[in-house]
Amino acid sequence: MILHKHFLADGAIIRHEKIGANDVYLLDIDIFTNAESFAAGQFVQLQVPDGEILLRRPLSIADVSGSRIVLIYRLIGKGTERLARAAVGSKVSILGPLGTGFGLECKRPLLVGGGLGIAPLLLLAKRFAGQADILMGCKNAAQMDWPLPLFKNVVKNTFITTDDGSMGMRGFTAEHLPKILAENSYDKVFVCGPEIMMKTVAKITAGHKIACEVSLEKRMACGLGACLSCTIETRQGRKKVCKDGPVFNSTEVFFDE
Amino acid sequence: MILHKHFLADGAIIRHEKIGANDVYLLDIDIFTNAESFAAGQFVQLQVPDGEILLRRPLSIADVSGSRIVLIYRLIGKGTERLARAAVGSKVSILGPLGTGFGLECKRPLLVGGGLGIAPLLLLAKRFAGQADILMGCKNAAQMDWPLPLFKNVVKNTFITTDDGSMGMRGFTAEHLPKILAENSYDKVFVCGPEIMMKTVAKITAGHKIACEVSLEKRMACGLGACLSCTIETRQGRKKVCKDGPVFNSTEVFFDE
Amino acid sequence: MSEISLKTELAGIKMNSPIMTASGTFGFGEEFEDFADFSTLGAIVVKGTTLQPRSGNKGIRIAETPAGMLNCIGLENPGVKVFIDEISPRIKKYNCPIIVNISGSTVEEYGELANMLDIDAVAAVELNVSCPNVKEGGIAFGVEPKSMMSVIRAAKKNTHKPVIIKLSPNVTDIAMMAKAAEEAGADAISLINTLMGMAIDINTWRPVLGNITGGLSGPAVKPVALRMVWEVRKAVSLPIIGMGGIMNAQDAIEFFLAGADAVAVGTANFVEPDITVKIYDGLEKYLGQKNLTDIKDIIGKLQA
Amino acid sequence: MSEISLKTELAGIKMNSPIMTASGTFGFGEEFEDFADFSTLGAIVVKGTTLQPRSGNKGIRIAETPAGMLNCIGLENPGVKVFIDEISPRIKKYNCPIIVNISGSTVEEYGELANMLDIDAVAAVELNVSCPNVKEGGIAFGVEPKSMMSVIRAAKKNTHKPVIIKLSPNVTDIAMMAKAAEEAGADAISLINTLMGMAIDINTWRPVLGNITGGLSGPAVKPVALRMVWEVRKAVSLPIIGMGGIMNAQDAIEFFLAGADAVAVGTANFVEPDITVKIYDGLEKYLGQKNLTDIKDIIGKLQA
Ligand SMILES: Cc1cc2nc3c(=O)[nH]c(=O)nc-3n(C[C@H](O)[C@H](O)[C@H](O)COP(=O)(O)OP(=O)(O)OC[C@H]3O[C@@H](n4cnc5c(N)ncnc54)[C@H](O)[C@@H]3O)c2cc1C
Ligand SMILES: Cc1cc2nc3c(=O)[nH]c(=O)nc-3n(C[C@H](O)[C@H](O)[C@H](O)COP(=O)(O)OP(=O)(O)OC[C@H]3O[C@@H](n4cnc5c(N)ncnc54)[C@H](O)[C@@H]3O)c2cc1C
Ligand SMILES: Cc1cc2nc3c(=O)[nH]c(=O)nc-3n(C[C@H](O)[C@H](O)[C@H](O)COP(=O)(O)O)c2cc1C
Ligand SMILES: Cc1cc2nc3c(=O)[nH]c(=O)nc-3n(C[C@H](O)[C@H](O)[C@H](O)COP(=O)(O)O)c2cc1C
Ligand code: FES
Ligand code: FES
Repeated sequence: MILHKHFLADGAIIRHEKIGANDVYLLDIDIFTNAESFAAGQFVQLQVPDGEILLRRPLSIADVSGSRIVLIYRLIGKGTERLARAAVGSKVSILGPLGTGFGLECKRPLLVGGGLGIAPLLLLAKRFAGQADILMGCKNAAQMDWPLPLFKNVVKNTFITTDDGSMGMRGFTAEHLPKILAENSYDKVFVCGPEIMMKTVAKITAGHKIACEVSLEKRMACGLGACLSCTIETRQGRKKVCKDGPVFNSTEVFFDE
Repeated sequence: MILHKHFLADGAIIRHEKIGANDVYLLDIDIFTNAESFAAGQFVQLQVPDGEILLRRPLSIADVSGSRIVLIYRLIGKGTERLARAAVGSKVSILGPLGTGFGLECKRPLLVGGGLGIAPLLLLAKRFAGQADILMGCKNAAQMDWPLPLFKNVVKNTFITTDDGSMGMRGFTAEHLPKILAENSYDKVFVCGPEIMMKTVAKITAGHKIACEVSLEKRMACGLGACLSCTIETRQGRKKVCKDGPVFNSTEVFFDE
Repeated sequence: MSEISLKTELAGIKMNSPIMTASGTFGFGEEFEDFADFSTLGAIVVKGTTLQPRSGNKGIRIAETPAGMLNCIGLENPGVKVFIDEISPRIKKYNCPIIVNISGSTVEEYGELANMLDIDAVAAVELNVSCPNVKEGGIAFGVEPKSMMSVIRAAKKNTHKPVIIKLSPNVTDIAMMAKAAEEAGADAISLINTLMGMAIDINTWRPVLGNITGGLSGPAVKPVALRMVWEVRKAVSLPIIGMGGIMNAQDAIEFFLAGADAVAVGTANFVEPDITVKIYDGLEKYLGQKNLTDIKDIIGKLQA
Repeated sequence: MSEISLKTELAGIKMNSPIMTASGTFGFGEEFEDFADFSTLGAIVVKGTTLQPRSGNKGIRIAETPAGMLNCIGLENPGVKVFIDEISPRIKKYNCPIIVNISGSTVEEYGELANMLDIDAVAAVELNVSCPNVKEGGIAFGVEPKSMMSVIRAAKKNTHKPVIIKLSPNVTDIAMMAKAAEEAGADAISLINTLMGMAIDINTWRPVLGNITGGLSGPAVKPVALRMVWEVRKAVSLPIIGMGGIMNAQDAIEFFLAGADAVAVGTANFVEPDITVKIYDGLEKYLGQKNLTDIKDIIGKLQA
């Protein structure tokens, strides 16, 4: 894993559009700094334009290309709603790259993503140069609108689950994971998604004795390890999600009940 | 003077551009309400877009046409700087028309304006259908860039002063007023500009026994007469600039020393 | 949906909704005639009224601050007589309870004001105790329990109307002040009044406000106000009128959950003069979404 | 222009500028290595330190509010021993005075902490008295003059370093607290700590913060902080470190004019990690524009 010095840049918005019917947006930003070496799993702290919003918002780096980074986000509240209005060509302050990325050492990786947790898996898939498989889950077929095209040529096999069975296998990703693990010889699983999903996947991979990394979310103020907003207890003591994570070994973290 | 019910409208910005080198902007807004009957001297409370700015900003109605109003403003601080970024086509909340306008009863009106105080005189000049003269003063010729074209065809005679003499007569408007009053038979003077200018003009017109109306500025919160931010003492007791003014008889007000 | 009810009763006052207007921010109601719907308002709390007319503070009276504003109006008002003789007959037509916010410079003045306002047109008096006690060195009545209690007792003794005490947030222990108010016989508690603040002009090196300091209101103070409502709710059983930075229905709901029986909208009236109507609609909608029918279903329901 | 000096001295500590960082918002300095220029900082005030390591509060620890934020970190820290043995040797290299913010749950703990921190690497201790006094029913030390004074005395008795008292704004009379601090022998006053506030989630009907209430900081509190600095300036002659919502040089200048001898930047570090450098540059520029050469030329110069 390469460690980067942090940058703070007034990025220029190159592309900004709704890519998912379910209020999912893609933001392509020129940060005027080489982004190629950013690790998959790292994130940025984005300052919502226009000044009303005080704190930065943490968003995963979904892709990089030269001096450009791609962020993919869903409208959640005030900050993301305001962000969605930012025009192409306007500026957005970006602090990054933050945290530690996924550990790439493995031969047969399986990526497991749910909802917006799928976003950081895009860069991860690219880092595995088409050698990874992905298992992704959403509520229904409609919500698969944005990840499907993005992952088309960057993974080997794609497994899809929808809660209502309207696309792929019916049910949650974790329900289908044991079978997928049994039928393939993965040596590492990378999960990003709702906490309950990561918790279940962690349990299953532990049972299968397969290495597993999870990417956690916690409310953040600084993103730099200074404010202690994002501390979690781990088997290795207290850790900061922003600095020691967001990626952790699944065996290291305690998932809340 | 016609009294209007107030409206509160999400106006649409039709035109918005810098019209003066010295950071003067023109904002043309469709308020979806007939604006033709708004009185010259009335103002609106404009909500600065984007949510960071809490209080509305008072701006004079500089012109009207159908359901459109024109505001002319100078960048002063946070609010006007933020306003200047509002894009054509975007929305801006307008509360108006507020206050009482100028009293039009007179035969030979002279309008006297300084700086941005010239703005409301534009609609006033139009109300006098080309029969008014105007005396306007700015620091230098450069600052005459925006009022000159605007007033070109709406007044009879134009007298110009600049502090440095780079255009028209050198000096302040008030210095040249006595001569102008002596050489013309005005029966009413309307002043809008810096307080010191209005004070001096009020003194001179009183000496000449000519009726004079001044338009005052005070910090405002509500604009509706409710919060009492804008109270002034007058010879007729306490008055609210937002509701009883901003136009007052010059003999009624006490100018601060 | 049509069964949703925002009607309530507070200290015996029947209200069409738990949405009131905060003193000093809604004039006498008339100023908002074009925007407010008086049938959706629980009560109009009018501008702070004193025995004698007051002209208020000189100089600049308001300053904008981040997500807030400072004011030092200085209790400008026409005096209680003008209110009773001229204003109250005019605003009767709104058919909305009128609560008069009163300020005195001595304990006796509060009694006298309460007595004069014990009239049909007035539903209750609200005691503003954020003003200086001239006999006691100019310290505000509301930051010290004893003087606050004498003010409440003086008012109670002189009126048949409910007496609402409006607490100052500029105190160490708001719960203790609320308990003192309850003990002194107050019928309801309003909180919060403004936080004392200041703004400085770095070009002139002078305070922005004519009175140097002023009262902070608006969204900036909401977290403090909510915390105080919650602390007071745990301390006393009196009805609470919560206020401080309420800008929309969501904010109002936070206050109800924290334990406010009614809310008052202040600074927001300056920003959106029709805000009380919007909050009314928003509350109805929220109750509908939650399958609730009565505003009382959410009051004090914070799980903490 | 090159003669402009921001150098200052506060309670005997020589500082390259009057710009400090507020405790809990700048980690131990290391986290900001990529953004701060330590030669422009007057001092680094490190995270609140306690005798034993503390894991802090459970659940959500921050919430954004209008122009502000609430936090209930709960004094998570590695304990004073780890600070002395591991952290302080690491951050020595910044060549910037290190002030340790300390918290105890008894008076004695403050004494012990002060004593342990009476070492070369530490320039001063800052007493955080916004934490509960466990022996006295959990009321914060800093809202009552007597317990605050004993804390100051305990610290003073146990160290040769300057003792800075950090005042809580959640009090009725900040000037009185400052006078008490002066009487007890404090060498300087920091203010303000956070205002107690609360946020509620209207979907879950639960407090947003794990600890229910939290401390409000950021631009929202600036008017209150400025007012308190000004009141304290009039009351005592101790040096004052002003803080609360400082986001830029203009804000810092307001605090200097009100009477702060130095300022501390808190929440702003989260928004713009290089903000202290920008404030330094902004102060130099401002002095230049005003044809002044020394930051002391503006301190306390408010004409009020
Ligand atoms: C390391 C990390 C990476 C993330 N990557 C992505 C991503 O790639 N795409 C994406 O859509 N979302 C991502 N999130 C979640 C994203 O940060 C939140 O959706 C966003 O902050 C919501 O802001 P808001 O103002 O719209 O919501 P509001 O609810 O109004 O925000 C209020 C506060 O809560 C915080 N908050 C709300 N939800 C979350 C959350 N899930 N995690 C952390 N803080 C939260 C906000 O930052 C803000 O401080 C990530 C979160 C973390 C911690
Ligand atoms: C009735 C009336 C009509 C006006 N008409 C015009 C006009 O047509 N064109 C124009 O350019 N300006 C006009 N002004 C002045 C204009 O309101 C201010 O320039 C503007 O509010 C500055 O806002 P800001 O946020 O940029 O400045 P800031 O200084 O950041 O504003 C801070 C606060 O002070 C208030 N304020 C600042 N300057 C003034 C002022 N001169 N008068 C009243 N409040 C002020 C602001 O409204 C705000 O509340 C008028 C003022 C009044 C009262
Ligand atoms: C301009 C202004 C004038 C006020 N006048 C009074 C008053 O006369 N009496 C009083 O008790 N409170 C007065 N207040 C305080 C408000 O009633 C209210 O308690 C406070 O503003 C907090 O609510 P808000 O944040 O919704 O404005 C005034 C507030 C403002 C902004
Ligand atoms: C996340 C966070 C943690 C803090 N931790 C401490 C602390 O440990 N000790 C302390 O005295 N103050 C602490 N504070 C208070 C700040 O030092 C400062 O007094 C306050 O935030 C006001 O300044 P600001 O508005 O610039 O942030 C903390 C503030 C924040 C936001
Ligand atoms: S967000 Fe500040 S320490 Fe993690
Ligand atoms: S601005 Fe509110 S009364 Fe004039």
